[in-house]
Amino acid sequence: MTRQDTLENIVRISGTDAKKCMKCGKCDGRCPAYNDMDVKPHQFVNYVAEGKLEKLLASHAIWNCLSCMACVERCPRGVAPQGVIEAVRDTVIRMQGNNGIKAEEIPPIVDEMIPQQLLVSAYRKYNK
Amino acid sequence: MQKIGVFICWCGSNIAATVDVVRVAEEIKREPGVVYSADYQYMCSENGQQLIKNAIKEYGLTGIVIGSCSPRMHEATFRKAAESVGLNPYMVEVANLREQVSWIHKDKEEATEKALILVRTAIAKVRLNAPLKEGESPVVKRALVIGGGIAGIQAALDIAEAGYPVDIVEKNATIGGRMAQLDKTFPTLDCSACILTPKMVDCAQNEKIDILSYSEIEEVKGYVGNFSVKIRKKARYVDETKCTGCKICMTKCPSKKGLDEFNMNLKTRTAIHIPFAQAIPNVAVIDPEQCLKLKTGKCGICQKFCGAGAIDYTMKDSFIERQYGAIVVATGFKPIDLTAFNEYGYADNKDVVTSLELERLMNAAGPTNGVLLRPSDMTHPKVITFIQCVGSRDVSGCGKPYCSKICCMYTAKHAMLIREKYPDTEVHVFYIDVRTPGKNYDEFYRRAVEQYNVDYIKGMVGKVYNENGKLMVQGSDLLNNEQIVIPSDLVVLATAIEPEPSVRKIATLLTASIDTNNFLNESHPKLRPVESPTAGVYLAGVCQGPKDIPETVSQASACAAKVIGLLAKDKLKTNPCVASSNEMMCNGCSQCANVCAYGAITYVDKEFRLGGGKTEIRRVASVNPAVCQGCGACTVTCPSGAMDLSGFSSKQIMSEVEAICKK
Amino acid sequence: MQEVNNFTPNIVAFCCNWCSYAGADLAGSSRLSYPANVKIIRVPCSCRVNPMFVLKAFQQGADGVILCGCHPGDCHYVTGNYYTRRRMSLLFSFLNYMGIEKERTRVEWVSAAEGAKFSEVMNDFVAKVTALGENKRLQDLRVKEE
Amino acid sequence: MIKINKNDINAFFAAVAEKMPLYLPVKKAGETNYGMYAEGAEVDLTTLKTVKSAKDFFFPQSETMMKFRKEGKNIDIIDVREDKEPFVIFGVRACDYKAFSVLDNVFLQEPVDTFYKARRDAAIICTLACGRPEESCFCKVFGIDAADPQGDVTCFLTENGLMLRANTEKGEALLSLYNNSEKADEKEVKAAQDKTREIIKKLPFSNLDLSRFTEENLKELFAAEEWKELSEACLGCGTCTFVCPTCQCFDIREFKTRQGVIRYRCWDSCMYSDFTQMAAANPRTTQLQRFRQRFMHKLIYYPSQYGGTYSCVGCGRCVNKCPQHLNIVKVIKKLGGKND
Amino acid sequence: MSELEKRIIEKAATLLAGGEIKRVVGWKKGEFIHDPSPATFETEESLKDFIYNDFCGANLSKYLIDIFKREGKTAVFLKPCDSYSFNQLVKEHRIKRENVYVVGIECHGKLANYKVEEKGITGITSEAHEGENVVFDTLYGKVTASREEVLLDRCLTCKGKKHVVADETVIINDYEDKVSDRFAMVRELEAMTAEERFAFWQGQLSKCIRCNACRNVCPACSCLKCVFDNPQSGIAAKANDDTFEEQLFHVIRAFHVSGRCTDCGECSRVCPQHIPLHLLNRKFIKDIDSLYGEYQAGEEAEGKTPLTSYTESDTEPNNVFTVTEGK
Repeated sequence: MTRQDTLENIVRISGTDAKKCMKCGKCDGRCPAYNDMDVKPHQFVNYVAEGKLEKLLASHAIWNCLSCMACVERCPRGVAPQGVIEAVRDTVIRMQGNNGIKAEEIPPIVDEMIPQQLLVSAYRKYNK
Repeated sequence: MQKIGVFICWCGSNIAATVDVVRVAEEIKREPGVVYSADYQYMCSENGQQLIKNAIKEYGLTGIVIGSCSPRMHEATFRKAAESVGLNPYMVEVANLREQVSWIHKDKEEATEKALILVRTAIAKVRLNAPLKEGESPVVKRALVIGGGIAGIQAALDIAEAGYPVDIVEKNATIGGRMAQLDKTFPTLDCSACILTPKMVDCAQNEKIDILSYSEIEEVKGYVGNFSVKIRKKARYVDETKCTGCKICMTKCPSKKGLDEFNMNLKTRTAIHIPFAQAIPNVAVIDPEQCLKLKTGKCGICQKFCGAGAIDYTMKDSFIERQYGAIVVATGFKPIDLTAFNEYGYADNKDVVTSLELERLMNAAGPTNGVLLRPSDMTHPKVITFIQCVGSRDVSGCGKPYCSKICCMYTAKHAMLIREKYPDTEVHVFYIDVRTPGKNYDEFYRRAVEQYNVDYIKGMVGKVYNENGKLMVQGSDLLNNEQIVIPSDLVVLATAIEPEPSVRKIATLLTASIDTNNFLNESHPKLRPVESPTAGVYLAGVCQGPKDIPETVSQASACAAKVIGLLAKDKLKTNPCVASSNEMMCNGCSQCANVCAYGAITYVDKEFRLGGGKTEIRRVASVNPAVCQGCGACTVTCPSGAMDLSGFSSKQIMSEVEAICKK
Repeated sequence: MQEVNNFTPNIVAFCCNWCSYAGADLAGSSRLSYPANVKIIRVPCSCRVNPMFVLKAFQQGADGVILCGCHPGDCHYVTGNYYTRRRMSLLFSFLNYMGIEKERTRVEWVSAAEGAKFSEVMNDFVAKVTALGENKRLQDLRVKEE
Repeated sequence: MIKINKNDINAFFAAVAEKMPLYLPVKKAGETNYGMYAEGAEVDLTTLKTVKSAKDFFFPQSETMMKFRKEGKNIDIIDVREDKEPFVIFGVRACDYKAFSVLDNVFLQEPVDTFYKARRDAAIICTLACGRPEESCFCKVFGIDAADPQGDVTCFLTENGLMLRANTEKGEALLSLYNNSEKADEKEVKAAQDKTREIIKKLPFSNLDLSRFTEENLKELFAAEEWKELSEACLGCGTCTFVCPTCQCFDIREFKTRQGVIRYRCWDSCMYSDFTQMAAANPRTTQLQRFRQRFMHKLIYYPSQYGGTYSCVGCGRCVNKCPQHLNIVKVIKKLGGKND
Repeated sequence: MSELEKRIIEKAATLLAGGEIKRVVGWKKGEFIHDPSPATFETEESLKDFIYNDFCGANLSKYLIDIFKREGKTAVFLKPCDSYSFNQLVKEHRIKRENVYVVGIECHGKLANYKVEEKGITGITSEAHEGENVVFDTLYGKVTASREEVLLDRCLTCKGKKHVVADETVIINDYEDKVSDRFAMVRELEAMTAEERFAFWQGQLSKCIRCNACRNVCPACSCLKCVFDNPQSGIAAKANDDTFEEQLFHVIRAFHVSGRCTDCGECSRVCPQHIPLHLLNRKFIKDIDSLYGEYQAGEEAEGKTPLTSYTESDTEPNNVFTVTEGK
């Protein structure tokens, strides 16, 4: 995959049009994991808009994001910063190769009380 | 059979250099119906026009075609010339031989051929032209202003000044509108009431102005110059002609728990009340939802104490019907509902207030008598945080996609006033962008920053939560790339504004078009910004788009100028190129009315003769030529072809098509 | 080897009085040329153009029909071109469904300031229709008689 | 009488088509109508009724009568009439063949319609006997023998092949174009005819009573109450008239061309609200009047003008094609029934 | 006589006996059971000729345009799909709703006479639906045909068994709505090349004899004076000369009814040449659905049609093909 393909892929997965961002910073204002992030939520959007793929891939913040969706929920422009983070995370994981949890390993470790969304995001995060 | 004259203009060398004008004039002579054809250097000149006039007279021409520059240029000139010698001006067609031929083609043969086709096309059309006469309709010399805020007041005053009677219909008990609620105004910081109330008084005293307060528009019929409007005067339960405004009733009324709308519900009021001290008319009104007498039948104290005998509990809504020549819509705005923005804790914390509420909190006539105290515990707030763009520029569906335009300036004003009056107060402002175009506006904002040390933070607030009595404002600081939490005593939300909701109904009554945000549409965004597409309806203030007081006042005066211009005419000339329905073919299906942007089409039940002495009543469309603007949308919607447009009839256009296709 | 196309199509252009006709005038006063086989019919608004006119043009042997109007939202008559847009969308799609080449029909929004655009659009349209050749499918054969 | 084997029928058509245009029932887009014989055409001799009748050959749905050419202020009139080359119509059923004579009465009487006559003279007509008449057929009522139609050549289609009998010189000449035929077995033809006649006897409409449709009864029938009920559902479309082999009304219209005007005539239908449109209007203002006109014309006005020949041949096309199932049979039954 | 037919005739009798209803619009027996005609019945006695069977395909809505004007109230029997046409006519003010009493009646698909004939089924004396088949009693014995083969095209893609307007209904069996894709053929055409499509329509429309049956039966084509009959319209034409049909008549007709056509399928039912005219209207319906949102004409008796409304973000005409070509 070329650099351009990777970028386009991130845009596609994120489902977000970065050009819609009006740089208000509301995503940052709401983010509970903000202080741990080296790249801030609004920067993810900005990097996509500016095509700074390397900065995206190198970010550590993709592992800090809680996928709480607060930034998505509150964005006045219908932009999804978390969507971008998720997309970058996916891309990084895919680049690492096939080392995820196997389907049959899942049932014993699932706590039925855990919200589905958290589960999915945890898998994505910790299955490397 | 038409006798057609053709006049080919050289336009100096503009046309003649590329088009063989002599050949065109010569060949066109052979066209059926053409009895005269000539070419001349400048048809639009005095001599050229004389040539046309002479030919019309000499040959008894019934229609003329001018091959010249664009009709947008000289059509009117040639029409006038024709009219001056008795030929109907609508029997003139122009073939555009300059802009569409000589200026864009180089090859003379090709250009001449095209010129011939264009002239033949114009002949084909003019053969089917019919003389048209501009209609006339009388003008009722009275104006209606809907809404008694600063826009309505200004428009009414200006119209009255020119000598025309004006009615202001205001749905509240007093005129004054939003501006009456404000404390100070930017960028001069003069007191709002000080500049508004004299104008309100002027209105009351001007004998040309009739203020119909506590009234609403019920029905509108008619069209430009001739509106007939039914107005509902809501039951006030106080006789306006008798009440002296002494306010004794207010001191005696036992029902004191009503929310005071004028003070943004930050205070209570009695059931019988005068909205505020300088209200116009200075007459009490009873809130029927609150009044014990009206609700339970027991009480009647105010009536007992009213020396003027003005109280009448049996009062009913009444209706008046008046005729107007023009209508100004000035219905104003309201702040949006904030329930969708619970992240700012507006519903849960008394100390999170909107900017309009802050105006009241700072106003000398407000609930705190002008001392800035926070609503929860009536203490003086030490840290105040402003949040900008609450609900503005929001496409997520919670707010409004547009910029509310006034918030940047009033927030700077608030910040400055607070720092001025209470220098020990810390003021923070979260902003996305600061927009201050306007005379002395940016200077004003810079003063807040430079002189008053207001802390402007580029970033947005994510949430506001209450922690031990402090409002914790968590937001981003984009310039420092950090997340900050400001423990505040008072949070002020620069709430987006939206058109007053009642404008929807008014727009429907007036058949004035409205956009997706409920702002009324103007006729042209640049060139006709104060006119509604519906003729005779004008727009002032925020009902047309967000704007501040100076802009509102200018627009109101502009409206007044337009209204005066209209009322000054005794008769209105109407464009004769309007739609009309052939009743013998009309199905009455209503499709045409659905696409008419002007509400020019109505339906009438008409009796038609059938064969054998029988008659039949059918529903048919009827176009009001005074209202129709002649776009033709209806003509295409009509499947039977009953609807046609004078001057651009289907047959005319099709004959043009045929002429072009002949090559 | 490229075939030389000597065919000159006949194009009918409907222009609204307020924007596109003025745009055409501006193209003229700016000396921005476009082929002579484009002939303009002035209508008050693009919404005056009845699909019957379009079909009539094709029936009479026009090779392409183009409608020009104010940009959506700028209509002199407020909403006229919104209706045009729907009508022509459906008509064009339908003609395509009947097997008529879709390049023969077009709608363009040209403002009074867009003389250059008017000229570009016409040049492009004429080029596309020229490439298609004569309108055989919608023409009434009687029209040409010999 | 000659016989052409089943497998050779196409060869026969090809031989004829080589010499002159040959028209015969052809299936196109699912429907059988007369069409020109050509390589690959789907010839359909089994379908009993083409949708449109054979009258089109002499009286086409629209035909140019003259042209006007405009040149400046001059107008030239161009005569478009020309000599018609001979052509063959194959597969005309007895009813349609009879219909030609109904049309002849109208078009060939003085003044002769030269457009019609030119075509009529040029045509060589090969009729085809019906093998299996249908429920909607009632030609017998008008004295037509579906098993033995006339024409220049009469054809019979049997299981073994096509039998052809020349009735005229033109017919002889036509058959001589093909020389790969054998002699036909007359018995076989006779058997087929008997079978057909047997079927006809049993058809539901074969015994309609026309005796009341006479000139004497004109006024009474015209005033009959039943028309209201009969015409009630009529849509005023022209289906019945356009599929009818005997309807002969036309309108004259003009069409603008690049050079001038074409004047043409085209079928009209008395069912249309603008039929016989005059300065004021159609004199028949209601659909009842228009409906009545059509059937009164077929059953009374025409016969009284042309020696008792009805202007209906019982082909049954209107019975099949009327969208709302109105037809002449219902009229005959309803109004003729008064005789009893 | 089927149970349903009996109940309907009883209903008609009750309505006429009630006094308020002056006439009932239904179907009248012809010479056979397969040739019923629309008719009005004013007396209980006249109901002896009333018929309701699977050959009663005619949509009675359009007759109401004239009949509703007669004195007194009129009752009409409407099949589910007819009720859409009725509603659309009410919407266009062509019928006064209050003058008509609507009885919604059961329908389980109507038969196409020509399809039955093509299968060689003649001498029919009675017919009945049996599952996926139709069984005919004929003079020559019992014949069974699959519904697919003998139903009208429109019934193969039934819109549903719901009446959008009815003062009461006569329904015995609740048939399940058969879900089928009514745009399948439109899609098939869309998938062809322009040349193929042109050839298809050329083949079909060249059969047209301009009898106007499609127009005159169409509830949406209810103009007092059709543009094609009006010499003033500039496109009047009577004959099917040359290629006129596909150029003007059928295109204009389809355009004029677009957004108003309820897809009742009468045009295709009545065409003497069996041209699939409904495919023209369905193209408009499909495009409207995909461009401007699902819309069923006649569903509501009020409101604007897709062509008399707009949104600011509608598709541009030049881009429309990507959406409507179904690719």
